[in-house]
Amino acid sequence: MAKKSYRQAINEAIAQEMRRDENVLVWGEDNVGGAGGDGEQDAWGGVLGVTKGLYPEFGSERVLDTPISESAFIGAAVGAAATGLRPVAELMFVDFMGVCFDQIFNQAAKFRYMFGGNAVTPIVVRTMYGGGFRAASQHSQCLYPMFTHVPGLKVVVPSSPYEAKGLMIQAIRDDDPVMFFEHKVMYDDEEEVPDDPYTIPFGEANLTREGDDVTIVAFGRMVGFANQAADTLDKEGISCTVLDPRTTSPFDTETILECVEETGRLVIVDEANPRCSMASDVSGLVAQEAFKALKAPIRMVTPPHTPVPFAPELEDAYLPNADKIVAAVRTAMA
Amino acid sequence: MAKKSYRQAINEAIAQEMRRDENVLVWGEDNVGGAGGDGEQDAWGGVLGVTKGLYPEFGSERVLDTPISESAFIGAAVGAAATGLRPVAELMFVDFMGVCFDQIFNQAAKFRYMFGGNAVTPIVVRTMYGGGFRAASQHSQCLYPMFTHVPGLKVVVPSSPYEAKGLMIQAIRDDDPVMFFEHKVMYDDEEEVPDDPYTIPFGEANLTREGDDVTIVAFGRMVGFANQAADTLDKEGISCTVLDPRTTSPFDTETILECVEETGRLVIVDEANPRCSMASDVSGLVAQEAFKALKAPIRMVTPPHTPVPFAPELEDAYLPNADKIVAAVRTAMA
Amino acid sequence: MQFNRDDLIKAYRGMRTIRDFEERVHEEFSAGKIPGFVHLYAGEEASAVGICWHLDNRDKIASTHRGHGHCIAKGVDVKGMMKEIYGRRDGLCGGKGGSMHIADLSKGMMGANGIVGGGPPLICGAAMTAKYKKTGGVAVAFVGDGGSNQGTTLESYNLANVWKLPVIFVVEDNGYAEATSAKWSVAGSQLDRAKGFGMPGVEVDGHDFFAVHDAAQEAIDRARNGDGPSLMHVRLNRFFGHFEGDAMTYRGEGEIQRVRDEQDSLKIFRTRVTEMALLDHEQLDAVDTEVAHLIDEAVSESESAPPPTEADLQTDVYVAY
Amino acid sequence: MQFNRDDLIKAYRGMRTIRDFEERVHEEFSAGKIPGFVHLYAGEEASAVGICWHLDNRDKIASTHRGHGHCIAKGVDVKGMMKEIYGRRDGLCGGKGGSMHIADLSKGMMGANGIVGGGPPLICGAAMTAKYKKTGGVAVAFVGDGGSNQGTTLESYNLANVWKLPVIFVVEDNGYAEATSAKWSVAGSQLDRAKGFGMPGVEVDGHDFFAVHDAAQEAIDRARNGDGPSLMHVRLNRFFGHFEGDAMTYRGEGEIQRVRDEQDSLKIFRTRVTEMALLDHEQLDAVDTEVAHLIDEAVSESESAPPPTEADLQTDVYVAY
Ligand SMILES: Cc1ncc(C[n+]2csc(CCOP(=O)(O)OP(=O)(O)O)c2C)c(N)n1
Ligand SMILES: Cc1ncc(C[n+]2csc(CCOP(=O)(O)OP(=O)(O)O)c2C)c(N)n1
Ligand SMILES: [Mg+2]
Ligand SMILES: [Mg+2]
Repeated sequence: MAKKSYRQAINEAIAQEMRRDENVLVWGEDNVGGAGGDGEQDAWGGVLGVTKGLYPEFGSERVLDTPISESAFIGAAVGAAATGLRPVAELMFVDFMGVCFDQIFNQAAKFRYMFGGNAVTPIVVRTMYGGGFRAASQHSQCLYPMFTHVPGLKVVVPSSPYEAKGLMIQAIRDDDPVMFFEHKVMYDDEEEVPDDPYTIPFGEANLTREGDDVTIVAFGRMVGFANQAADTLDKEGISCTVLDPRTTSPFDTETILECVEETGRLVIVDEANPRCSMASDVSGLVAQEAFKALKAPIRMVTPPHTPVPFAPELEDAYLPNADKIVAAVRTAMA
Repeated sequence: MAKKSYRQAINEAIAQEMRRDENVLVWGEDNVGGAGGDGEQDAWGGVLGVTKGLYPEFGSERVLDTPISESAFIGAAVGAAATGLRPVAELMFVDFMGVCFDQIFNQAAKFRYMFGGNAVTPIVVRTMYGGGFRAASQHSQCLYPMFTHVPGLKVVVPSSPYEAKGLMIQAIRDDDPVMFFEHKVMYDDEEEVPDDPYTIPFGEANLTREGDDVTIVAFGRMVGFANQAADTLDKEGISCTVLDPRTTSPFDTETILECVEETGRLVIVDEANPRCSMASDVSGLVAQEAFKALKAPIRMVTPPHTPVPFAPELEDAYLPNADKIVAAVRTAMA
Repeated sequence: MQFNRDDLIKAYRGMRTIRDFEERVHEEFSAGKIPGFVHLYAGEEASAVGICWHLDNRDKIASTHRGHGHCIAKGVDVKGMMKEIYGRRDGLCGGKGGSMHIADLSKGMMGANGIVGGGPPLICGAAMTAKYKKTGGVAVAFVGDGGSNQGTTLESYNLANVWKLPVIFVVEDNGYAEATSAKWSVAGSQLDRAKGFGMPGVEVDGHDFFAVHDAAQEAIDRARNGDGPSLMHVRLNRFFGHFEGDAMTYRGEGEIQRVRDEQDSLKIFRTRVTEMALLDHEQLDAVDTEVAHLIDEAVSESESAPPPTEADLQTDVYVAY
Repeated sequence: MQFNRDDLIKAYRGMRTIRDFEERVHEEFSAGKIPGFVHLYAGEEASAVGICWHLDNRDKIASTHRGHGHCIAKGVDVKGMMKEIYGRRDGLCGGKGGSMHIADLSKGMMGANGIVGGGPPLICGAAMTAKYKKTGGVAVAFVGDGGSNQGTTLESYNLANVWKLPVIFVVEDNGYAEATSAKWSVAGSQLDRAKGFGMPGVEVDGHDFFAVHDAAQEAIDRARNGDGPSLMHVRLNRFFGHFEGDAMTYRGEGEIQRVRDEQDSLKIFRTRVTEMALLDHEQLDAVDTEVAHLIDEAVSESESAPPPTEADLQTDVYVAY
């Protein structure tokens, strides 16, 4: 089994699905890169190269650039999905949701319900999220809590290359609209990823580590930090369960509740802003459903209620990291 | 003191602030109603009549209709606010946020931070929310959790005419961007409202009722239901504290924690969808900060994770009401 | 083109069905029998019928909040629509959608839309499906004069042209967006905008079925032939308020009466075909009777149809969750 | 108009400052000293300088992700900018914004913008403030060719016209949006679009300071006189990649070299004013030296300036909370 990057894993998943199903099309700003120009076509393959190579293989009918008009081309993906295609559309940065959110949350998400079950809208919206790139307030947000709030959407937050491939294939085969969150800092992360296609089901959390004392629930890039923190804590004799829910919607409440029943302590690590977030969502779940098992207050590790700052010193202070998780676990144990 | 409706209270607050400060301008779709046509001007005064009468008094320089282009005119309000006006702009239904959210969450909300404290953006966005009008999935949503998630925004959810007037005057005088949520079903609700201008500070919860057994935190229209429920429960010997936080951002965590310390039980009533909501937000707060005081699992009363249905029978089943609150309190007491 | 007698009857029946449907919904709404926000299409019938005349099930349309006419013209079941507007369990959308969300994808009707400007992006996608799958289908986005100012609509003009999609953008200009006059809210002109985005545009009298029909033919043929999108600016009037309950004081003195007298597409059609001796009044009256009966049935069946139950509340959110 | 010698020097200095600033940021970025996403304006100088020439502090501009040139032309402090790009505590935005969010409201510079199409709505608001307060001010929205397809931009065209606002929309068309060719992505034309929304438009060679200056004069006078918005389509080129790190393989063979040789606004300016014997090379060289010194200082001060500290993280979110 070869090592592949998060970028490669996603690219491979899309390519394999495109080979399998001719109804899978890909579009977004510069997803080819160079359309209609005098230079190289496929010059970019997406701003960070995730779709590179799809155009040469699948051609201009299936891999398309778009003008800058997110409402129109994300909406077009929704309309195409409702009429028989399975588009994988790219919202370059999730921060740009503000110019096209309607097509996602009022159209794609609600068709099936509003139309009484008579619509199927199998769109995947790929989007970059997260901090650490020094990309400042409008290119570093997480925002998946907003999408998780919306009934009708599925929300995927893969934490590693292996996860990304399996979840992307599932996303493309899934019949509901899926928001697929790719952490921009993880594109070069590598791990072993099978060459053959495989799916990872939605709504099944991944136990990346089992322990007795504390359950850590972490999302996306935070899963890696949680595991690092668990290593450190292990040396202090604190044994952690680390849970990667993989998808925030659907959400594997069962596994979380089971783990909390066992450990009695909970730390949640969410890179999104703290208010009405997954950190609070998980807290609410546990405070309602596993209250009696709790031995200590729930701890949340999140950024503060501020936009994402530019300066590296500030952004580092802003983001959760392994040290902050370690500190939170110690508090939970105290 | 005269009885005034929620609609009148908001209208009066705006009119009084317009008299006080010539920099307050009002605009939105049909906020005059009839602009440029051959018939009556001020024919509508907003789709449900909230701004009616402002145009005759303040004229076409200060009260404006807009073309249907929410990004442009909400954005114009943001730009006007950043250059010295205090616009009160209307996003007719909050469900339309999807076509203009960028100007709110990436521009207005972030200017001050991104610009290092060198911007002041005193915009008020008035918007209708909530169910009960048989207005179906795209005209009945709450969505305030999404705005609450965003650092830089203030979010106001007034629960009665008195509250609406004082909070609107505060919103207009406030130097930060404010989202002002008006529940469409409450416009005809009446109560005594002082004629003179007054402000209600943000971030100070209102204790509408004090009790010993359970704290009920409720938002907007749900406050009335919570008080009804408390009446019923009183007869059963269950005594409730009912808290109206008034603003979800800033948020009066202190009062909530104090009440929970006293009662040891918490029920949260939120008309918004359940995931990453204010219901989960308050749960998270309490599970982290007042955990030891809790004698029972937290209970949340919210709609299910579905869009808002059209048929009256379904919408009634969907929405929280006094009976559902009573049931949740009983469970919390059991 | 020259219509045969059956065609003429069919066209008239389409318009009459819409008119009667809307007049009846107006009555029932006023009587308190229909809940929610309801926007009536009466007065605009020739547009929907003249355009959808050329469409079959391969072809898709995206509609607006004022969607009943488009649905009927596209062949959506009238009784299923009425039941939906009443919020009944066997309404087209199970009572979950209501007037603003009627859809029938099997008929190529992609939904009314509660969001002004919601349809044009969707229709670009439907057109992409047709183009990619080479179905020969076209896609029609209806927007109002108000919706023609929405960014989503304008972006779609560009995307449809850049991607050379088989789209027809139909701006149904009834002179108002709610209470706002189109003369005031639409800077420039619809046809100049079409040109601005590199596509042909045509203005047409929306009270004249034949004019709409012919203009649509050209636009739709162009799209079907792979020559890309175009725009129709259809001028017409609505007979009722923006939504039910609107007193319409923003309209000029006597405007409604004038419109009803002089710009009633059904009257105009009737006069034309009878003067040309293509049909006689009796034939048209027979259609009126037939349609009146259908609408009566639709209403009485809707009144007695059962509402959804609480068990329906949480179904249809996802295909699988 | 006829420029006096000081004017010519001032124009040249403006363009030279932008050029040097950008070339230096390019170098320092390549050396790993500058973090984040950086988009350089080199090659487009004549546009910013020619337009902002006519503006004072009453007048507002809204910029794009490619904002350095607009800032400098609008009189924003060059050292404060450089420090901001370095993420320093005494940068213009305290290090919180960086290259994509430089703003100086006191100078009427309402911000670079990370969102394509973010600026035009804002500028409508700034224009409304000027109009309502009768300051005599105008408001300029810069967008790229790519940004000219964004719905927010197109909506703003309409709003500015309907409200008769003193706005100038400047489409800086450098032929590319990232890697996408404007020839492909912009259906129709910028001038036809202006007409579509009922406003005058003018196309201008964006490498020619004098041409830009004159066209801007007319548009800005019109706005100041209360005659409403207009659009300038400025054709120009960027010398560097879309952002720092872009290899530009999407550009045609030799394109960059050709552009640098033939369409360098600084060279064109220098040739023009020396051939007309308005200035001599020494005078221009002196400006070069002066500017080089300024940029050197800006960089060395930025390098040694302290970064923000953790205590700064949670300030400046609200005026009061
Ligand atoms: C994004 C959005 N903004 C505003 C509204 C409220 N609204 C519903 S219909 C309407 C007027 C639409 O006018 P037009 O497009 O001319 O269509 P008409 O009603 O005349 O058929 C408005 C403003 C909405 N539904 N969606
Ligand atoms: C809403 C939004 N979509 C996409 C982007 C990503 N993006 C940044 S700059 C750019 C290209 C802009 O092209 P153009 O407007 O021509 O400006 P130029 O870069 O050529 O100056 C894109 C797609 C963005 N920042 N915002
Ligand atoms: Mg209209
Ligand atoms: Mg460009």
